[in-house]
Amino acid sequence: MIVPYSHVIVLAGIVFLMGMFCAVTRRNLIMILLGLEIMLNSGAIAFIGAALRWQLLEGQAIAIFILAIAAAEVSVGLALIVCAYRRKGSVDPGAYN
Amino acid sequence: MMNWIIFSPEFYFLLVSTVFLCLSMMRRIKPEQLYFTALVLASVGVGVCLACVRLTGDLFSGTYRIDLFSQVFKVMLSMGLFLVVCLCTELEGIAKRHHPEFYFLLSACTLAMMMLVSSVHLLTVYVALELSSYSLYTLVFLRKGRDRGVDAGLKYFLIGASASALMLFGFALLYGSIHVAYLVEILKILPKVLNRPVVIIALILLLTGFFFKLAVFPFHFWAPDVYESAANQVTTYIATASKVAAIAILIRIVALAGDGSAYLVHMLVTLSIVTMTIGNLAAVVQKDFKRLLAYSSVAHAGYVLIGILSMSQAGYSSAIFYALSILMMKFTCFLVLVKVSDDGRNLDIEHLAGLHRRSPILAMALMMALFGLAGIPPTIGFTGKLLIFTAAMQKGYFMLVLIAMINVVISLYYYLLVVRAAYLLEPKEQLPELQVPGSIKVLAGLLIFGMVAGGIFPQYIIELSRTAAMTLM
Amino acid sequence: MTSTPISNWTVLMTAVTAVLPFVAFLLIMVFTRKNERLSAGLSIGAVSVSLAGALFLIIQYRHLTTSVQYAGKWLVSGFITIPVGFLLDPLSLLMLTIVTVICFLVQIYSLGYMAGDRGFSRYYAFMSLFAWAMISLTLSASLFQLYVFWELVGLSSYLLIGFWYEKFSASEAGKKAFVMTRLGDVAFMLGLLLVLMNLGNLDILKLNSPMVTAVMSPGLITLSALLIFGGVVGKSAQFPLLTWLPDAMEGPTPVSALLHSATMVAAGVFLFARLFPFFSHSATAMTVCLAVGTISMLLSSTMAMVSRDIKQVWAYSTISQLGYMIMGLAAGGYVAGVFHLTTHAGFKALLFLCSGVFIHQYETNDMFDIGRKGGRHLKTPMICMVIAAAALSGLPPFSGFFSKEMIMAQLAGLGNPIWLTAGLAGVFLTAYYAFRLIFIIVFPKEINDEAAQENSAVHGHEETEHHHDREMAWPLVILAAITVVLGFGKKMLQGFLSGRLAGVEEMAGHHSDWLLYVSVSLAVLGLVVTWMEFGRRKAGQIGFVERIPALKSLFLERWYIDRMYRRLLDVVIYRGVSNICTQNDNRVIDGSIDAVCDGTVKSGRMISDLHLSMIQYKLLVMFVAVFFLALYFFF
Amino acid sequence: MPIAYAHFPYLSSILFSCVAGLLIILFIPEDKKDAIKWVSAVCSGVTLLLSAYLFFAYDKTQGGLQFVEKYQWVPSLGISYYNGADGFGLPMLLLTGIVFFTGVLTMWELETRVKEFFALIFLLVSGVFGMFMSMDLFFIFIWFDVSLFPMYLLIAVWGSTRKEYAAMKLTLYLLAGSALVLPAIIYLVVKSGFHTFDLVALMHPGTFTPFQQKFAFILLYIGFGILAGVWPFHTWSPTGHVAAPTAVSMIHAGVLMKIGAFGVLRVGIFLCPEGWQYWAHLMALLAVIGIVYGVFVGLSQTDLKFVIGYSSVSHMGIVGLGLATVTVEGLNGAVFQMFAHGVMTALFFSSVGYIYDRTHTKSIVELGGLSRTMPVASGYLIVAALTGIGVPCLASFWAELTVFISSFKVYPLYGILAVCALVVSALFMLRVVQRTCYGPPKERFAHLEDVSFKLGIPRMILVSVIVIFGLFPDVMLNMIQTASIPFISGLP
Repeated sequence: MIVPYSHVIVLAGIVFLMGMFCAVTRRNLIMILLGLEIMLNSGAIAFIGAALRWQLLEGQAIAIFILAIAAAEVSVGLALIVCAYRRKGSVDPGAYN
Repeated sequence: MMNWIIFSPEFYFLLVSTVFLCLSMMRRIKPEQLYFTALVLASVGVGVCLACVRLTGDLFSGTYRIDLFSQVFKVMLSMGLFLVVCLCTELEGIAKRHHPEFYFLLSACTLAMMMLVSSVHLLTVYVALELSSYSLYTLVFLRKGRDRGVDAGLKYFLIGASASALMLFGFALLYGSIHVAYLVEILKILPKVLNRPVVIIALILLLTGFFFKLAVFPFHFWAPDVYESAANQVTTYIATASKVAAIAILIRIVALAGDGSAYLVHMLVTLSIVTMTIGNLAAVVQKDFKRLLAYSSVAHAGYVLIGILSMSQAGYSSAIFYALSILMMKFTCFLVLVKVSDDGRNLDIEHLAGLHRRSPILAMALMMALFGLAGIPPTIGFTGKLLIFTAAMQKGYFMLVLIAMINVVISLYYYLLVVRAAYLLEPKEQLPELQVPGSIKVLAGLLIFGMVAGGIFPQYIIELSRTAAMTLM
Repeated sequence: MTSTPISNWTVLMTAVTAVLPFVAFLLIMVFTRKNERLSAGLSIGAVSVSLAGALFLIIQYRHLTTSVQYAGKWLVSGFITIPVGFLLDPLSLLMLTIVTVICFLVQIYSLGYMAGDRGFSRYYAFMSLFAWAMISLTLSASLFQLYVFWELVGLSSYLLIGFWYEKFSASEAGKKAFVMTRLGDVAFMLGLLLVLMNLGNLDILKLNSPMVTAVMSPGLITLSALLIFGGVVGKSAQFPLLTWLPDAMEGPTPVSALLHSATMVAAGVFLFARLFPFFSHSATAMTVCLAVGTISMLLSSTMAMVSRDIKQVWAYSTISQLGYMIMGLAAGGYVAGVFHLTTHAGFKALLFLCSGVFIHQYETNDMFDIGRKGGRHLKTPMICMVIAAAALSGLPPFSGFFSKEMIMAQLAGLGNPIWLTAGLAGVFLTAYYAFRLIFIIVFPKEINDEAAQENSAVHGHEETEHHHDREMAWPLVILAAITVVLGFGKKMLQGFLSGRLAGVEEMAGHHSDWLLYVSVSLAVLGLVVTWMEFGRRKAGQIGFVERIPALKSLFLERWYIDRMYRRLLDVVIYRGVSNICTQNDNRVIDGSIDAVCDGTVKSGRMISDLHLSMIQYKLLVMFVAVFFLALYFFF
Repeated sequence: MPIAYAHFPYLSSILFSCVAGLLIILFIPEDKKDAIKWVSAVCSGVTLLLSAYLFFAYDKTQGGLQFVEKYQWVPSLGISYYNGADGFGLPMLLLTGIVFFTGVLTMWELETRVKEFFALIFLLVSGVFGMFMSMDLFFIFIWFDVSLFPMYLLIAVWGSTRKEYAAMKLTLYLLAGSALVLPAIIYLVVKSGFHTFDLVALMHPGTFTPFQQKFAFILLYIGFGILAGVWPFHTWSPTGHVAAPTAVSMIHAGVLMKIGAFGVLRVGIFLCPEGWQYWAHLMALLAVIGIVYGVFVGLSQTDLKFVIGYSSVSHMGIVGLGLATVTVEGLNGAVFQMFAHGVMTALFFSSVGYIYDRTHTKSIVELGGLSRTMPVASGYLIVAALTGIGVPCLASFWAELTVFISSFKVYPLYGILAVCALVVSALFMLRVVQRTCYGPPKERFAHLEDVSFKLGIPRMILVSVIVIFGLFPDVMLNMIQTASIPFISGLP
């Protein structure tokens, strides 16, 4: 393993926190969704790192699944947001209380 | 060589969802026909699940396990679906053109939950969980008029997605630190490494996904809005079947920790206390019946957590028992709710006024269910609480039980407010007698009987849940 | 002093004597409330059987030297055994006879007095209840039993005082009587408990036996004796619980005659006499009793000097005579006290019954009114009343003279002359107030006399014929006869009583020569003073006390004792403790409960409002919570 | 696995007749009110007869638990359906029978929502009966709660003054009590290590350490004590009494409060004798405060039912004092007082209920002179008041006397205070009687009719019970002694 596992984890963690930060601070539904996607992807990175660490393919497989699921999630989420935008004309989360 | 017979419940529901998917593509299908189809299919589904209850086996390279535990929950889930479908005679909360989609999503969600309770691998857990969640997001969104459905759906989605992201990261950390993804193997390794920070952080993160499902603080924020804004039948489904599945998977996951560590227990105790206290306190001031039930669900999540955090066979079996009792009691409440608000609108507690005259049997069912939720004997709710508290007491968590009992007293207050509305208040204008079909009356009678019988003769259910919990250990 | 078992025949007789009135009570209450004649018949029948039984018993045991006891168990609860039984000894037999005789006479008298009253049946039922309780009280073998009937006697007193319940003052008086005697009873009960704890038994014979001193320390004996004496104070209306008795005169006059002069109030003295040997173990207790008796005697005599209400005067006089009895007993004169009790029962009942005739006739209690309306024309009651008043004043040869003289002799035997002085002063006062009343009625003021005389001569005579039935007349005559005769039975009675307590009596007697003259002359002095002020033709009918306003109001207001109680009750009990407790209940206990509930609801509202915040805050809370949960692990 | 029994299941029959009454009533149409009332009367009469039969059929020479019925119920948890009657339970069963029957008869004139009313009453009473006969902790708790929650509706629907507030307060208060009881019961069951809810098995000495006993006892004492009106947890009781309809007040004050005291006895004292002894002084203190406090607060009340409510607090204090003495006499007196007070308050409430129904007021300021217009009704009231004062030859006198004697022995100061409260109690009871029954008759009440014979039956029963047990207290005390003497002598 060229890159130590701990580095991967740190990376994943940083990405995760960035996603989290994005989801919490950006007052835009799309950006929140994006933040969540980033969080998911950090999970995928961590899985890949783990797979590398243990030399198991399981983690890789999970990462692929995660990509698929993230895609599904984005589609559902975007559909919801579009729907919501149509009705209220806003993507500001404050409008949806 | 896989034994596909044992997969038949899932197959069946896959079939059912396919049927509805096809139906949704057809035009001009009458809602009555749809309802009838759904009813038949759902009742057959209960039969299939019952038939498969004693089956055991592994599927998909051992990532999927059929055992008594999962099968018991599948029976509950299919029953939940069936009961919810029973309520769909007037599906006023959802636009007519969306009815087929509604049934499709419902059956798909049930399928996902069945898979969830059978999952024994991190991946399958994740996939099943996401599948069920997405169906539910969409179901919430289907509310006619979309006034509220959109808001609540968005919240549900955003919170759910964040929780699943947290969970996924937790999975990854766990996998990264102990290199196994099969729950069985995790069960072997995890108790030994419970004192490692990474493992603990991983556990906390991965539990969030299930806490979200069960609406445990602080992942419960969706519950009031979603309950309030979703169509009545959808709320029923979320409050019953989805809760059952959440309890099941939470038991599976927590059981991984073996006897647990002090820290884990502390965390769960804290969450449990905060959850039930917040749920009960917030419920006290609610005007909307569904919102009240949402907070009461939150509180019940806290109670269930007591059983689970006992981390003993008695604890898990009590949680299983409690899942069943929640299913029955919550469903009874929603049965009344759906029948009283026959035009699909939301129901304020005051709208229950005069129910005891408009439909005595529904009023009585409501009262029994509420007393059951409050844990008053001789209802199944009491027996469930007794089992949970006994399990916790065996571990010596006296204060926890005491706090839970105080919470029960608080909860009694708002349940009594509902009872008061049904039995004491008189409606402002004279309301006609409720037209309750005979079948619903029978159903209500059966539920009353079931709740009382479950409270007085719990022997069989207790045995069953014990055996089911045994398979986890 | 061993008790001998009694033959079954006697047991049966005693039981019948005691229980029959109760049966009558139940029958009247349950069945014959509507039928007045039957009710009266039942009651009188029962009491006459009791009378016969009492006479039979006293004749059978006239030569009794040892007590006769019969005891069975009524109630057993752990170490507490409450026996039921009879104790027949001279004292109880004597008291039994007094009670039954007067009960019988009063019930006969009531036939006339209560005729036409709406509550006629009820009256007889309560009378029977009283008879049962009183008879059983006298026969009690243990203090427990005595206490039980003691309370029951109080109950019937309450019921009878408040008999005319529509009058507010009557029901108020009943309540007052019950509560004040209860106050004494509580002390009594505590005394009983104290004795029970130490002696393990409340048998009267045990209590009276000398072995008590071996078991109980002197201090304990004094304490328990004083507590028991509390009961006596309450029941016999002694100082400081004396104010209920004058108020009790709100009841029908026969009731006053029976309960509040002759029998029930004498039960206190009876108890004192019952436990005389026990009391005599403690000199301190005896002195306290003596003081209480003396104070009561003097206080009530002064009160009687200014009252205009005929029954009130006799009520005060009852208190003072009971005071005399207690003085006599406390001075060590067992026979003297009991003898005075006996004679007093006769003449006081007579006084009340006579007054009853006047009250019935003229429908007023005011002695001046009675005088004006021509009271002296009712010959029989007037003569009887004079006889009784003479007996009360201690004039020879009436019964009161003998008994009072015995008490004086006893007082003279004490070291301290103050008691004798007080007693003699009492004699003067007694004669004064008794004859004040007589003279006011017999010699009314001239101004109204003519008209009233006309009025009553014409009008009254008819009514006299009508009302003044034989049943009201002949009890008077019988009682008057007893009053005249009884005094001469002194020796006999002395012998009968002191068969048991031979040693106690001998010390008295040698002072009697000079004392006799002093005492009688004081009584006569009182008579003369009264004659000067009220009797003679030019008399202003204003007593010497009434000329001093301060003294007059002091006496009229009963030395302000009543007012003090009233204030005490209002300020301490109602406005003080009761109010504090109620406020505490409402504000503190309920208030805190309500505050908890309100707090719950308020915090619920707050929490519920928190759930309305924007979605991103919720996400933030989620993340932060997870962060803290993780952080918690590292601590 | 049933454990064989050789006799007719009397105890279960009592329960059965309650449940049967409940079910029959549920299936009678709402508008057939007479039929409902007759069914109620018959079923409650059956329970009365059965309980009276058991009371007299009990073999006092043998003592102990009799008429035992035992079935395994949930073997995995150690729950069994275990009924039995002993010297403590039988008086209570008899009391329940009496109060239930007379309560049903008292409500004969009820016209609103008859069906629901009697159904709930039956539910409530089956809980009460069950509580008094059950020997299994699980069932004891179930019955305990079953007898509580119908109160909410009974008061809130059919009640009067501030009924909803009172109903809510009462229900929450009492269930807060049960919130302490349940943890304590579970605690004991778990700590015993026997895995059984069987009370008799758990009573085995040495099962619990002293600490466990002390700990559990105080919870049980407060939990059950709330229901028994222990000061300072009594405020629900007057409010509840005032609001409740007549029969409910009767059953409530007559029987339900006894459940609390009985729970302390049956569960607390039986299982934790050492805890009992440890806390006895506190119990005595609270009881005496209750006795004194109750009469003083009662003194300044103007609502008849408030007065009775506070007198109940005081009288239940006497029960508590008896229990606190840890003596045979104290237990005897306490149980006897429970019985006597039950009958007495039932009589009190039934006569007040009658007066309220006719005059539509409970305020003693407005009432007056009723002895003239309704002599019989006020007669019952007077008898009840006299019983409350503790007049001899009425049942409660003996009970109070026994308690006073034993408490005087153990706690002299408290004994004295309790005895002194008698004076105030007399003052306030007589004040009520005076203001209500005595005084000049009032014009507005002149036309009111007196208690008819039919309506008088329940009151007559109550009066005769009071008088009979007042004249022959030994009948009751002998019964109680069969349980109290062995229990006390078995104490460590």
